Amino acid sequence: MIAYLGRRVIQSLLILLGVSLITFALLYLLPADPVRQIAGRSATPETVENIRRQLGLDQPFIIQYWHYLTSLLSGDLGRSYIQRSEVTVLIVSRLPASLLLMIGAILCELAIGLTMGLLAAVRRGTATDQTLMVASFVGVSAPQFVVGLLLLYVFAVRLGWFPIGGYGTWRHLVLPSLTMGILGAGWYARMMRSSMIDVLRQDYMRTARAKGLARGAIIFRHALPNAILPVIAMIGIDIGIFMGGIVVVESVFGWPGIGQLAWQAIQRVDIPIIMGVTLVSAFAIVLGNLLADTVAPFIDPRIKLR
Amino acid sequence: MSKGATSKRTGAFAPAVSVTAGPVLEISDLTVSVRGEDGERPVVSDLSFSLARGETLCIAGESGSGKSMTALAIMQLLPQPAARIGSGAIRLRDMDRREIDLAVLDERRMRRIRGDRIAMIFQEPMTSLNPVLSIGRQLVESIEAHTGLSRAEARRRAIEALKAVRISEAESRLKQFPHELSGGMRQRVMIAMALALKPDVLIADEPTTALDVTVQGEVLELLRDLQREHGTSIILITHDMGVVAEMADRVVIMRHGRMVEEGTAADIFSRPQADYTRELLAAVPRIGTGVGRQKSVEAEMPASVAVVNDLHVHFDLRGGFFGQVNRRVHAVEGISFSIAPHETLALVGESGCGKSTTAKALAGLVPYHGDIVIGGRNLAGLGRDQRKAVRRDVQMIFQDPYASLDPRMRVGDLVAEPLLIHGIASKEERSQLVAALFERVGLSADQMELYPHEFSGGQRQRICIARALALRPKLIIADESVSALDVSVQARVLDLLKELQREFGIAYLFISHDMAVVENISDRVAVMYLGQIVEMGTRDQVFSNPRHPYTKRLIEAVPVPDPAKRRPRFARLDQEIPSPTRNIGEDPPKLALKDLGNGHLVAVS
Amino acid sequence: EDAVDPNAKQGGAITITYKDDVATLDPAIGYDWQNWSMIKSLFDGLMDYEPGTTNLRPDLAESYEIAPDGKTFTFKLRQGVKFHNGREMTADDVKYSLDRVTNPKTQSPGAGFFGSIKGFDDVAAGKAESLSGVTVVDPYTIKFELTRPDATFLHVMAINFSHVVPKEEVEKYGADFGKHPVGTGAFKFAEWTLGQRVVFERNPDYWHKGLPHLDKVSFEIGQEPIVALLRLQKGEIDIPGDGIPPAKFQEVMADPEQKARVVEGGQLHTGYVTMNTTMAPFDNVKVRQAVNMAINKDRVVQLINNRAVPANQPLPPSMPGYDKEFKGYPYDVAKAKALLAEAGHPDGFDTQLFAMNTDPNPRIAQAIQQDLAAVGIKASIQSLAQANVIAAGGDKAGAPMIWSGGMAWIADFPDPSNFYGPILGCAGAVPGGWNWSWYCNKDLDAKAAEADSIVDPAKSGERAKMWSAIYGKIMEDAPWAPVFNEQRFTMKSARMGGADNLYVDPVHIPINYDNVYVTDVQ
Amino acid sequence: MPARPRAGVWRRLVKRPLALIGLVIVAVVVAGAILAPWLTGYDPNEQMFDGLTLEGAPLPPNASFWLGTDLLGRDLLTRILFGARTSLIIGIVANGVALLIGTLVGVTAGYFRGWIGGALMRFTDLMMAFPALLLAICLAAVLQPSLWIVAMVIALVNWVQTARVIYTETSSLAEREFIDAERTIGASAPRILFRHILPHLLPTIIVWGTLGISTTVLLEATLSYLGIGVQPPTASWGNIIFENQTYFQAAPWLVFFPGAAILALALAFNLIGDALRDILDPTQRGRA
Ligand SMILES: Nc1ncnc2c1ncn2[C@@H]1O[C@H](COP(=O)(O)OP(=O)(O)OP(=O)(O)O)[C@@H](O)[C@H]1O
Ligand SMILES: Nc1ncnc2c1ncn2[C@@H]1O[C@H](COP(=O)(O)OP(=O)(O)OP(=O)(O)O)[C@@H](O)[C@H]1O
Ligand SMILES: [Mg+2]
Ligand SMILES: [Mg+2]
Repeated sequence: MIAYLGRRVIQSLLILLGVSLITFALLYLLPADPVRQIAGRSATPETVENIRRQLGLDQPFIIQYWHYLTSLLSGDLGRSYIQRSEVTVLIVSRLPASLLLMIGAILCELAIGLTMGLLAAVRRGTATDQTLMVASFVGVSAPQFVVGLLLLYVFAVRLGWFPIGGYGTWRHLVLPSLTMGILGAGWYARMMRSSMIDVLRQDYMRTARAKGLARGAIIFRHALPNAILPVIAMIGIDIGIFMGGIVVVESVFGWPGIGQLAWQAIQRVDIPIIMGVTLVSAFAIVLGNLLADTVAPFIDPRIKLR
Repeated sequence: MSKGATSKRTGAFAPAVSVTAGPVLEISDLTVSVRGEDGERPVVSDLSFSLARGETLCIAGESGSGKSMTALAIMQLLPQPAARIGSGAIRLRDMDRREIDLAVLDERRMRRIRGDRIAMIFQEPMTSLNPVLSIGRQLVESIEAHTGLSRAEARRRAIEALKAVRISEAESRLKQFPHELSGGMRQRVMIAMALALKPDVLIADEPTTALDVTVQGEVLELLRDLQREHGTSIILITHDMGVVAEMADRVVIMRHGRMVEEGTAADIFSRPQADYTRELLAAVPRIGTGVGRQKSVEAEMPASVAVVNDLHVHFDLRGGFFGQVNRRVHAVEGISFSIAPHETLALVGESGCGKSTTAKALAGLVPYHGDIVIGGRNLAGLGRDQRKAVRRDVQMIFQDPYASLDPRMRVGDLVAEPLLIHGIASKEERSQLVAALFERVGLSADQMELYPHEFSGGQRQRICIARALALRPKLIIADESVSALDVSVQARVLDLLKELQREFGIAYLFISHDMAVVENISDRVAVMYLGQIVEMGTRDQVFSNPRHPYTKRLIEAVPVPDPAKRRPRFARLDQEIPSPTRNIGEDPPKLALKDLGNGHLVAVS
Repeated sequence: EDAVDPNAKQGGAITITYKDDVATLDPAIGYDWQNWSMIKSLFDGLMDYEPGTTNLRPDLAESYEIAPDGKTFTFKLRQGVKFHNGREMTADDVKYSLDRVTNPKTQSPGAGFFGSIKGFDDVAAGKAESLSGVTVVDPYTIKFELTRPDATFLHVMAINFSHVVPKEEVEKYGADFGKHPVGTGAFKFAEWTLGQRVVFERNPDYWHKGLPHLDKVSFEIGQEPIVALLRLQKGEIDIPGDGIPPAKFQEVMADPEQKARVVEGGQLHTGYVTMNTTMAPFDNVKVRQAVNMAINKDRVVQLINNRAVPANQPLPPSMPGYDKEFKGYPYDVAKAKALLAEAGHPDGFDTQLFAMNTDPNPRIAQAIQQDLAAVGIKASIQSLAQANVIAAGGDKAGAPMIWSGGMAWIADFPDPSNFYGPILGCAGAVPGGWNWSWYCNKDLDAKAAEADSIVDPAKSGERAKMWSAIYGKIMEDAPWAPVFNEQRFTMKSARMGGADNLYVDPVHIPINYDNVYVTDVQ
Repeated sequence: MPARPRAGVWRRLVKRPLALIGLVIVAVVVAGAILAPWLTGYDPNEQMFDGLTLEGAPLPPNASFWLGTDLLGRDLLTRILFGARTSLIIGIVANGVALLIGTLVGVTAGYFRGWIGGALMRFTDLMMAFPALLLAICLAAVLQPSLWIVAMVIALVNWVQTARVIYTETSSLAEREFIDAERTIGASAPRILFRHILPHLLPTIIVWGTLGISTTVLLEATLSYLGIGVQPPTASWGNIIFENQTYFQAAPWLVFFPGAAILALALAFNLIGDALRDILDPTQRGRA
């Protein structure tokens, strides 16, 4: 276990290294000059060069990357070019909001998706099943910004049940989480359904029935833990998809998370922030996968961590 | 037998008192049908039989004859929504002679019957237990489902049940998960689960088919013991006539969903009435009948087709911090043998002893150490192209003919493929050759256009044989090639193999765990245990004079298809077969073989 | 000191929303239109404008003196002005602040404004730490020596970059001073929840007695303009900082109650299309003139709900020097085609039009694109992030045409010169510069310098005329096609009080926080 | 006798009501895209004078503009029809390229273990760790967007899942007995790969292909929504919404119709893909 975790952590670090290198290279190639953004329109060429030198942006790529890496190791993500604050501070201050949104979204998609999938699998072939599956496809096929705007319009503007955007109470959280969750819920419903159907035709399910167990016990004790495994693995992958989704959802709902930070930074080539957010996201994804893989053996004892 | 449909149905709910001390279970005119693409089709028709208290009834018949469907119908566990009971009654009687018709019972009531009054064991012990729940949990929950016992009491009952099926250290086993147990153990857990509540009826659907002979013997023994203790009635479903002979009081023979014959075991075996029964019995391989089939080939022939010398195959297992190799499966641990033309060498042994691995090494599918010499050329020293050329002489037939044929190719192309690969013959010649091969193995040439799934198991195995023959090999490795087939089909395929050997002089390496089959076909026999050969000699030497205890056990364990010759109690193995997996650096001890004369080699420890 | 509104009520709190983050509140660095006026409320400079107007007046300075040669400015400071940390502000602080803003280490985007101060070049080059032209005469007197007469200098002393900061606080927070601003302004900084909220509190020790009226101003960040307006309609906020979103404009204007709460005013803004005068075919003045005639400005204005007026010259109408008589290029497709033919492009040509990718800029670009197509110019649109457009503009071979919207020139201070230097003068026509039309007319540079050396306030009319002439000349060369001048429409909650011009204050966008008040307090 | 592989896929597809709905929607969209120039009397990019009110507001659906006009006074229906071209091109090209890359990487890594496979899969892991949208945004910013660039960016972001799935499937196929059987008759690696493994992957590829189209169409829409997609005035469903989204209250048709179009097309491909998955699933074949 320890050995496994150790190995996975090293792998993850290598992945993060790769992510940082590729992102850094991409940003290096970006046809926009961050120094311009800093120096402002009244700057003289000397001032511009001066700033460029100060930021080390006159150095060759490899050196720049090396500097970035070495300061990264000491936990320093640099300073934002535009905001002039430490990127770490900026990200840390916005991370809770994004995490909250992500947790809300995961809860939404699990609650909606798993219930739908379970119901559809148990009622396989019936009208309920068909309806649920079409609904799940609608969820999967709906662009997030459309869903977001629609929810906002109906539940906040028209019905006034929830605040129109913003951050603070649980009521603020509902609509954004739902918007993010609906997409995943569709996938989960489908996965849960097929995985459940698969499990339901396993021999051991027949055994469980042959023992005369109650329906609830059969489904929840025997089928669910088996069926949920692929879903758990999905949650790890999901985090990556969420990281994209928050850019859109946060902007629709004015949610103060790192998605908005990233988006504003991209608009203004605030490279340290873009790097920081990418790394944090990649970290979250890697962590999510690691977590999913580590949890799996607790659900299915056949899985050995290797 | 009165068949007032209405009264029967009401009887299901209001227990009717019947005067006769009737059977526990009575099935009358049962029809089960399944819905398919082409409408509804009966898979069990007008089946009637009854099961007396304490009796063992065997249902035998070829694959697909509706045995399992019958069992599932009794349990009301028919695959939904495809299958349903068309008509008929399934009456279950308790001690007070109240009877219930299971065929019309609602799910809630049926649930109370299942597990409590009728229990069932399924064929696949590997998949019949829930992999994510500990066996303790699975045992306890079935006890709790039907009794008002507290968790602790249920646990005690569970431990008792495990002890009853002779599982050692029952208490600590409760915490184990199914995958941590061997197949035999799992099947015993299944039996414990089924018998924990002392049901009136136990239905065992092929409970031993997936198990090694030795383990099969133990499990059957156990079933008998338990029946004696509890007086349970057993319905035992099997296609193995040996098992039938061993266990049955009465026998029902089924074919195409109908009962062909019914009678006591003695009657069925000694005076079979139906043609089909006779056919079935004739096809059963029996130990002892192989003797004298042909004279055993004497000693070693000068020009061997294949010589294997000190063959080792290891599989490295990774673990540890950097995923380095830290454990190793010693699948094959220094075996040597040779095969002469016209000769059949059988490799026998229990599951996991390394038979398939040996075959794969010979076929070039796994890396190995040691020497494999084919047609006088050592494979180790050859380049890629030469090796490919030499390998032509060795072909393989696998256990599962369906799995070993690409399901997306026409069988004609599949048989032609080896010719194509080795650039033999032009296109027209090829198709003629393939047609000839098809005819040779007993298929018609116009079947070349079909896909594998359009054939029966036996036909598919013929296709595999044709494919193996295409390159005119000197050696064919047959890895459990007939194990998956019905007895009658099996017999025909074995005949074909023998014919081909006579005709082309092919040598066989015949791998099987079925001692009866082996005795039937082999000239020489090698017995493998834990990756090593423990005994090797001519068929006669090994079968009539087994010297190694393990060989003896193997032979003893084979059920004899004759109720008159039931074996005495089968000696139980005290422990599980040890694992071939070891830590790096710990090599297993090497067995030395001693020649008892005439090439009869036996391991001495 | 100007009088305090006698009707004003004291106390209360208001809420303002913004979509984008407030980057920093460091006056040396902040250069976004959100933080521009926020900084003005936290800090003060030597000069300021009368609320709601573009009239200069002394602020931290009590009075000033300009030497006849226009190269020496001496300011007398107000006494007893305290920083929010309680210390009194003195001339040393003024000098420190200017040294700081011009020091390249500060990386101030406004350093260039101080180019006329003696010693600037040394500081900018990192050769000196201190501006030699700034002298502390005594704690309440400071003297500036310039290298050339600079008529805009008083304006420069009013822009945020010259606001006075306390050294000890800057040193305490270092680079994070912008997140912990301490100034002398009407409000003091109270709270900042990154990405969510910034709160200002009334500065009880503000030197201008009676100001500010409000106890608290909260800025809520990250709110879509449309959401902000919905919240305003529900009475949750007081000012939507990003204005009335186009989608809501008509709805608002159609409702008399809401319309009454909208204040309209001019803005020191011009939206224009630059044409790269060094790049064929825009190196031909006829082509540039043709483009000027091809654009249907009325249509563009209609697209943005008539919230602008068509422009015919670089300066916006409320700017001194704006030439009311100037007719500019008429919308005339036939003439445009003729000019193109004369220039050797009877069938037009292919080119690119860059625009920033936030609404409504891509739409405006498309309208312009259609107009150009009508005269045969096939412009493909490059709708990019702001930074990318700026980069393309600063590259001589980068962008043939740029629609300036979103990055457009909103004046730093209300002076005609502000529209020239970096964006039309030779100084900006360098790689990475902001003169995206790469227009460099040495004559005009000289004329501009001449105009800016007229320092005497009495001669400001004459100076404005000179500037009018300069821009008239520019329009002859047509490096730009001015399209429109945006009008400001600020909407407020019903409880907001104060003169209308405080809500369209030309230098305080969206509103002048110091002078407005709410009516629902006792 | 069950149907032969692939034979009758079409027949079985049209027998399923949901798949049929999907096919019809796709057919309508394809027809609309192809016939776009002839279906309405308008040019997609023509900003009509009578397409806006005097205050510059778009027109709601009416007799001459069936779906109304957009903020520039263009006919929305025409734009949606032409936008279908963009969305389909993106869906097919971007997704096709992604599928190609994913399949190549997955098959290679799955069949050839050892360092090639290892390296490829590590690279796939790496790509998985990128937040897809962020990567797309960065790429789209680096490479100035055009239709084809956007397609390539989407492809570069989207191949990863396919690679993963194909990898898993190939590795399990490589373990199948018939592959061993092929080796014993001396079949070479390319032969096994192309003749025996690839045909088995086909259903997966087809299914992922159809499902991928919807993901791709959505991703393009999102990129366009963020203003970094296909360049104006080229219509794409995403940028129609992007341009008009703030009007979702004042002019809901501007968001509703293109939104519905995206939803319908994505839904259609999902439905078809799902049905194909059932039909092509080898374990389903020959079953009732
Ligand atoms: N789920 C199902 N759906 C449709 N038909 C089925 C299903 N299960 C079994 N059948 C069909 O029912 C018939 C009887 O099958 P059954 O399983 O009872 O045979 P069996 O005698 O148990 O054979 P075996 O020895 O192979 O287990 C077969 O023709 C089989 O194809
Ligand atoms: N690829 C592999 N990696 C690791 N271990 C393996 C591998 N293949 C086989 N083994 C192990 O090697 C041993 C011998 O396996 P083999 O398949 O040769 O047994 P067998 O005698 O053919 O058994 P069966 O009768 O079940 O087919 C077993 O313990 C098996 O688990
Ligand atoms: Mg069966
Ligand atoms: Mg084997």
